[in-house]
Amino acid sequence: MATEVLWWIFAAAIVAFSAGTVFSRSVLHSAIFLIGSLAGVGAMYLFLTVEFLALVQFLIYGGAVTVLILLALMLTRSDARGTPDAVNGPQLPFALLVSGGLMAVLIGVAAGTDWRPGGVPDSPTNIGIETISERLFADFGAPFVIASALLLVALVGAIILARQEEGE
Amino acid sequence: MTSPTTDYPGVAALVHKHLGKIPFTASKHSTDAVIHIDAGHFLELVTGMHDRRELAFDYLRNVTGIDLGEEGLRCVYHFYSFKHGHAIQVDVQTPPDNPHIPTLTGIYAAADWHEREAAEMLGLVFDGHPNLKNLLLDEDVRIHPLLKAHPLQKMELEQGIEDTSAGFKF
Amino acid sequence: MMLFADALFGLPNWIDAIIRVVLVILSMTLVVIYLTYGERKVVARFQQRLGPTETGPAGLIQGIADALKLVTKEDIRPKNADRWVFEFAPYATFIPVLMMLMALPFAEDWGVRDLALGMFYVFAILGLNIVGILMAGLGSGNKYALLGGIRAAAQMVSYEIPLVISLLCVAMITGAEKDMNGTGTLNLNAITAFQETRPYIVLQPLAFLIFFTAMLSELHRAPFDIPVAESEIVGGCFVEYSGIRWSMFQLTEYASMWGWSVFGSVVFLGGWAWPFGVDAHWSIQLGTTLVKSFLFIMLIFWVRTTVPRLRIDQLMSFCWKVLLPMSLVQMLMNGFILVYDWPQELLALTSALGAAALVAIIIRRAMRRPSRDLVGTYKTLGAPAQ
Amino acid sequence: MVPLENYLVLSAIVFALGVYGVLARRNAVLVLMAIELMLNAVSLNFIAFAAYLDPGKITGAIFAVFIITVAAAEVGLALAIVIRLFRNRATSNVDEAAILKW
Amino acid sequence: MGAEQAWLLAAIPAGFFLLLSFFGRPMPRGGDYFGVISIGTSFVLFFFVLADFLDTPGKVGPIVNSIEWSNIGDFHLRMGIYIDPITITMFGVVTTVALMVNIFSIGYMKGEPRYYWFFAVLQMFAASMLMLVMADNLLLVYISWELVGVCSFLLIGFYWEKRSATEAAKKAFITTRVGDVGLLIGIILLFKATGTFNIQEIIHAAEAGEIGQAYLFIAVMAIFLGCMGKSAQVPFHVWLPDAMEGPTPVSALIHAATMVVAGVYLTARLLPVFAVADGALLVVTIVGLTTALLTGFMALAQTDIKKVLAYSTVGQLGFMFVALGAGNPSVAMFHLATHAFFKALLFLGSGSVIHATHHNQEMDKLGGLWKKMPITGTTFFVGSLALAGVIPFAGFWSKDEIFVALNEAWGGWAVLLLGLAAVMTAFYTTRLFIRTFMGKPKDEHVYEHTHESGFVMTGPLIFLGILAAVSGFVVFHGVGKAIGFPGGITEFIFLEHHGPHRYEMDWGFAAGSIGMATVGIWAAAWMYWGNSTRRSTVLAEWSPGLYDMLQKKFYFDELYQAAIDRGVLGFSYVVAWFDRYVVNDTGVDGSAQATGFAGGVLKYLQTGRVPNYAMAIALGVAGLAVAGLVVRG
Amino acid sequence: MTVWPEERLATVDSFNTVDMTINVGPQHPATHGVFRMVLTVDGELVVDCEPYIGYLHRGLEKLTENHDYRQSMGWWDRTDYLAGMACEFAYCMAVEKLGNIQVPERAEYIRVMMAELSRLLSHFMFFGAFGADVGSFGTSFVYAWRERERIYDFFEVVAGDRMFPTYFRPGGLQMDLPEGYEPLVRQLLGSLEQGLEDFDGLLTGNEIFVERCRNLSPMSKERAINLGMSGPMIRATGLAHDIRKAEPYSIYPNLKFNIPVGKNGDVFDRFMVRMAEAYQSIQIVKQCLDLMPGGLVLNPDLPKTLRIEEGECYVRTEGTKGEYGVYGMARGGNKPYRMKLRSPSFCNLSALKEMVVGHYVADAIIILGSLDIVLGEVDK
Repeated sequence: MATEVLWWIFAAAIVAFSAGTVFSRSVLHSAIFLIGSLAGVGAMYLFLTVEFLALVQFLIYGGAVTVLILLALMLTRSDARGTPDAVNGPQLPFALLVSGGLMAVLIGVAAGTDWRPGGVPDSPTNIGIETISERLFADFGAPFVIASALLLVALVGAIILARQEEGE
Repeated sequence: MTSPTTDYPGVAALVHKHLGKIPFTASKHSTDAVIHIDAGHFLELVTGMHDRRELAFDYLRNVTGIDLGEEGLRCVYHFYSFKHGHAIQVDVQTPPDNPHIPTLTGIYAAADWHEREAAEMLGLVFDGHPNLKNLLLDEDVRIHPLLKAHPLQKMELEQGIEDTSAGFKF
Repeated sequence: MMLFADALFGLPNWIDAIIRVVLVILSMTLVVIYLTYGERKVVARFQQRLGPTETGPAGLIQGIADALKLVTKEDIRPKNADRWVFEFAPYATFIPVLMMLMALPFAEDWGVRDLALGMFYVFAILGLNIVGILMAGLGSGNKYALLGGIRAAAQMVSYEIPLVISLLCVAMITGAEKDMNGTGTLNLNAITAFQETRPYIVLQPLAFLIFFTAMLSELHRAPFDIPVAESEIVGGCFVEYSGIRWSMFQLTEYASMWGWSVFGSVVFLGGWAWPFGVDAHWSIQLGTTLVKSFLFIMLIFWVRTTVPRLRIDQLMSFCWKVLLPMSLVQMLMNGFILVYDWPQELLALTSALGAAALVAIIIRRAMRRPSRDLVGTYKTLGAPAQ
Repeated sequence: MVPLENYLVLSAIVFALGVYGVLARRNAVLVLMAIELMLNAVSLNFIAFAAYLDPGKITGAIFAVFIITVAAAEVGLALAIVIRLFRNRATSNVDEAAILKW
Repeated sequence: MGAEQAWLLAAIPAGFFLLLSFFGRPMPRGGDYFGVISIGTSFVLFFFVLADFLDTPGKVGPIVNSIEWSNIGDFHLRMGIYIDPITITMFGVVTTVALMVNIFSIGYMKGEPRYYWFFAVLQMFAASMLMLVMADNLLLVYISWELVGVCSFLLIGFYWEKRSATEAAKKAFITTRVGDVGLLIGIILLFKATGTFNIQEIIHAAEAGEIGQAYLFIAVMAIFLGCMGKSAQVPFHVWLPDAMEGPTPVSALIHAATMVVAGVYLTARLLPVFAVADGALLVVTIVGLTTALLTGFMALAQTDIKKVLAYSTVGQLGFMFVALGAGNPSVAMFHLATHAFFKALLFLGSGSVIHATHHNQEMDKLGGLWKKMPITGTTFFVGSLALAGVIPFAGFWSKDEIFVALNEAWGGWAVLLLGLAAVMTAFYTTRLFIRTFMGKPKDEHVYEHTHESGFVMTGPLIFLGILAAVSGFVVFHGVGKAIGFPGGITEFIFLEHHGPHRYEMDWGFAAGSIGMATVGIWAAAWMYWGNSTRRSTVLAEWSPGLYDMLQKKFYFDELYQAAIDRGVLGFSYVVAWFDRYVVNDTGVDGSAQATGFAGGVLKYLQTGRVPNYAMAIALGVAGLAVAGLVVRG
Repeated sequence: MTVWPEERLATVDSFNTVDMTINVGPQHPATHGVFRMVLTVDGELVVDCEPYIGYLHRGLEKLTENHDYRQSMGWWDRTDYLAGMACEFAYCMAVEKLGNIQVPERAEYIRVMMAELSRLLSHFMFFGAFGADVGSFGTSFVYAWRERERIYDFFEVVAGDRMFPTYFRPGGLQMDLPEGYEPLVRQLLGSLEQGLEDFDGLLTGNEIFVERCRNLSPMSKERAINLGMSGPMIRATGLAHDIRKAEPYSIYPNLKFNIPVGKNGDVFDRFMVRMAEAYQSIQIVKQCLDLMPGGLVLNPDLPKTLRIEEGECYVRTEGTKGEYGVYGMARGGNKPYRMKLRSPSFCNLSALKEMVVGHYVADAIIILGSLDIVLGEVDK
């Protein structure tokens, strides 16, 4: 019971933070709401008993991604309070339509699908770090290496992109 | 202060030897030889003094503006040569109503602030100076405090801070 | 789910948790107050001064007085600051530190929670610490704060990498312990217990050096204090804060210093287990941990009083060109030795060689400095050598 | 206990919010944040599936790991692009970067 | 090694590409020797493949070797090689010319910036070209097709410091892309109809009549669009002359001998499918004829050596398409091979001239170079004769074959048109040779500093010169048999489709051919011998109008020069012209307004703003999701 | 006439949005007084620097024109307030040149001794403050203060005042040295030498310090001369120029000392030159003690009120920061007609922009510190 109540609280927080992220006038506030939302999703991972991924979520998103975003905010110094036309006016109705439609479809699918013949278990099964590591290093070795190469390439690419060029 | 003569003392003789075409007079005071020249020939003289190897006045040590009352403003330059170790003073006298002197910033980077100071303190105008604005005083203050005519508290009077009579009493 | 410790005093689980949290918070407050006092005293001694003497015997209640003063000061918020961000920033920095303290084993079974992924938890949570500082930098509406925020972000993100790798090295060698069958552990209590006979600093001196350096950087302590550099950007992110919010930052700084020190002593210095063993009385274990952590803090103070500050590019190049390669080397060496099951002495040997290399790199750079002949030849009236 | 559908609905909502953010906001950094929201919704979905339907193989959780990795790389690159954009055009609004029209 | 391992031919240059591109810069001399080693190995391997192929017991036929590429559900994508005579021919051409060009480049490119990179890309080009010709499925063909396009892009824009070079590279890439889109559509259409990418299976399916006639025609035309783009057929020919901005060896290898014939190759490869589709071969013929004629006129006007050769290349490609349109791939391949040899020779010769005269490629400043550069001059002379179709050089035999085949297929009108093109070929070739090598030097300064190139450059010239002189003889049964082909070269190629074909000399056509060459050469010699312009002015004095028309090349040149100069923009002028004189004059104003209105509406779709595109994508996704939900119920 | 702000604003061209301007000062820990520079930074890089001075402007020259010659002493004390006696020295010499006043020899020796001790005061201040600029947490500062306190204690013994003693007079000194001063000074010199050794160990022995300073904003001789630099700044560029040797004044010709020179003119050389100079100052003071003659310390022939008829002079001394020059002009009466100060800090500071642009913000602070400015004499 306690778990469910907590779950609903976190779910509400995630939705609220996400809404704050996309609706907030100030980009800075958006970034901070985003952190809340990401942390909430991390907590969701805990509910799903994947502690490892929850911590990875904190480390990568909390420690790196949001920091990068805030850093970019600082460097581009968009007005912290946001500009009055921060919303793309002409696209707004379409955006609402599309996101609303997508949400309706997804919820419809989620609710209306029989996910597994024979029924879905009530509660999540525990996923230990050992299982993850075995799967990751045994079966997904090649993608793992490729992902690391991707990170390296992204690193170099980002450096080259953001580098101050001569005479600039 | 001795009066200007045409027998050039000390370093002034050297300057006359090499830049004799430029009309100037010379004198000597307790520390340096002095060259007196008008603003029109000043830049030519300084260029020569800077460029001629025998003179090589490569160092501008000081610029002083003096308000000589009805004689007008005078600007006193002190030069030094690191190469030869000699120093000289150049007096540029401007007429009372026309305090224009060519700037030396093109030759000596050091002249920048000195000239700005002289300009704000005495109202000298250095023609060609790239950035002739107030240095020590506020940017929007339009007084020349070192003019003899400037009362000691004029600025305060203008700003309405104090309305006692101007000047100290000794 | 996470591993929970046995309930203290046989109380229900949630009451037990509350008791433990309150205890940790209280002791943290006390430690912080006396750390500020201690720092002033220690630094004063380093600088041939006396430090606080007036308030209380030998100035002992100076910290409390300071705290009182700060709490009662006016809380000022600049007009063009972003209100919520500005006001929430101190708490955003403080919460991760508090959460970290929840996972530290001060003695066997003397921590709030004993987590299976404890080590990972600690540095994952501390990664969130930056967010608060960035919020302060962005929300203050001050250019110094902004610069400080940018510097802090760049610095902390960079130094997190060698830090994590140096900790990974330790996590790797736990796999070589008895009963582990080649799979390491991230549980801090387990790691501590493994060090009963010898602390991991013996096996991993290089990793320890890297950890200590990166830790200084994460804490913004000299010589890596460029985000708060007093002489350049006047305190960086904290420039606009005053009163209770500023004291919150101060609290965070010292609490995280303490937390890091405990963490470091647990991971590298054997925590509560060495040298008195896992069976010692809890008070001895607690004392051991605290002494080790204060030694750490002493070291931090010492470094702070003696070295000048690095420049941002020097800081970055030190991280990316020295610390990161060295930490990767350490990890690779560990990997080889562990995979081929070579004896642990080799771990100690190779790591010591690496540490020697790191020190040698720094010393070689120091020796490259221009000779002091200039001063030497002018000390007397003799003719200069030039 | 919490059924699987709850997670799916939650992630659908977050995803839809992310879509809205991408489409309706002008600031490039904000668009990026909205993309992060979408990615998170997706990985939440993956993990929920892994935990409920696929506990033996947990392919979903592994996918989440890769999603996080790719997100990190993507953010790094995208922010570099934003900074470049800002340097070149003094704006970080996506709809002012209309150079594609040439 | 056997022919099954022919993939090594492509793999070795690819490996050397990686080596050179990563480590080439620090290598001594930029690692150019690796280029020669790599292509040389392929060249040697080619003979092994050939020998193995000929030794295959039983019959001369295709060798297939394929591996599983990927599985998507029930669909198994296989990737493999398919070796048949046509592939073998291409192997021979590509490896020979590439080897020669590599050797030549060592001399030509010496001291250039990014020297190593040039060789690296050459290797990549060789690898992808070889892969293209041995691929057994259209998907692999498409990949290699794009890869050679990329290499061409890189090499045209090799001097990217020059704006014109980058513009030319972009132009080439974009123009060919238009065709490539067609190719992709065609491949997809064929795949949809047959369920496979495998070329042989598609051919079987087409021949078995499994594909509807109209559908097949559209698919074939789409693929032919790709071939036109790659082979620079009208109206896509605009990119090739501009592509001469690249280094001359590149022009020789890519834009004369190999890549541009990829279109010919693919058409030849799929010719059975073309043959099934009614009317497809007529289209091919018409395109080929148009190209041959138009570019013949254009070549008359050029003063830049390489531009003349470029137009000539386009024209000769038109010849090949004509041969294909006549349904005779063996002749097309034969001309392809001989053309590759003598055109590579001509380009390398012009490269030698350019190199010797310090990057002067204007005919107006050259002249009398034969004395200064005897080897280059002689080999160039041989190449020119081959191009002009003078008996007994290689070009004569292959061209003659084309005329015979064309006559059989479409009759006399086509032969006459093509004959006109052949006359012009002879004319401009002679003009080129005379103005460059004969007569008196026009620019003394340039002439003074000219010198013969080193052996590393003249060696390939001599080798190719010999090939250009004698390779035509393989057409004879005896010669073909003597060098190891059972039944001579024509019998060797496309054995199973057209049966034994023994070459017979058709003396009537031969005489006509010789006559055409003579007329062209004589006319050019009359006009340009002794570099006097007096003769050309005779015509002008006699009939200014006609002369003006000749000088302006029947005004085609204006039109096409504009298209060349301004690329796509110029093309829109043509459209505007069409709109003004055809649409308006015939009074169909309504359609113009409709077009304008549609354009006005549609232009808002292309805003250039990322959010709008994102919105479009999102709308599409949402629509798909809804549709999926509806379909699923 | 002068260009006023409105006209200047009109010439400001487009504002670059990428760069950020930050105000360093006038209340900033690293500006050594009320100095302000507006740095335009691109990230951490300084792309433009605009120094603003005048916050401490007291109208020194105007005041001097309106005061008796002796009354002005106190004003001049407060120009280089880190080394008051050196300023008094120059002012007194100017008045003496104008009025042709003789100074007793003992007074000259004492003057030189006090001036050199002032130089040590100033240099110690530099070492301490510079260490703080580089980021050493107060330690160097406290070390410097310890030594400075000792010198101040001695000043207090001699003149009754620590910072602004007003000890010199035109024509001599206010009073003679106290009894038993010699062992006091020798002990002081010993401890100063020890203090210098401490600094050597603390700063020049520190890898980070050296890395921060070396090759930072190097300057060529020619450029330094053209920019009007003087003192340690110009000696760091390798030019062995010292007014005490080049245009000797007072009893400096009788004393032996060397001129320390650097090589590159970078920040590290500036530091090292000052360090070496401090050692030389100690040697000079020792010689003064050895050669100290007896006799009066004030010219007994002076009138109660100094009246100078006509005169002009430009007196330059090697001040603690460089060439401390005083241009004096008398036209009768008990007040000078014009008294102009050529302050070394002013001239060195005018080159700040050129030195700072292109460096990091942190380096800008260090470069400013290496100029060793004193706002009292910059702002007059």
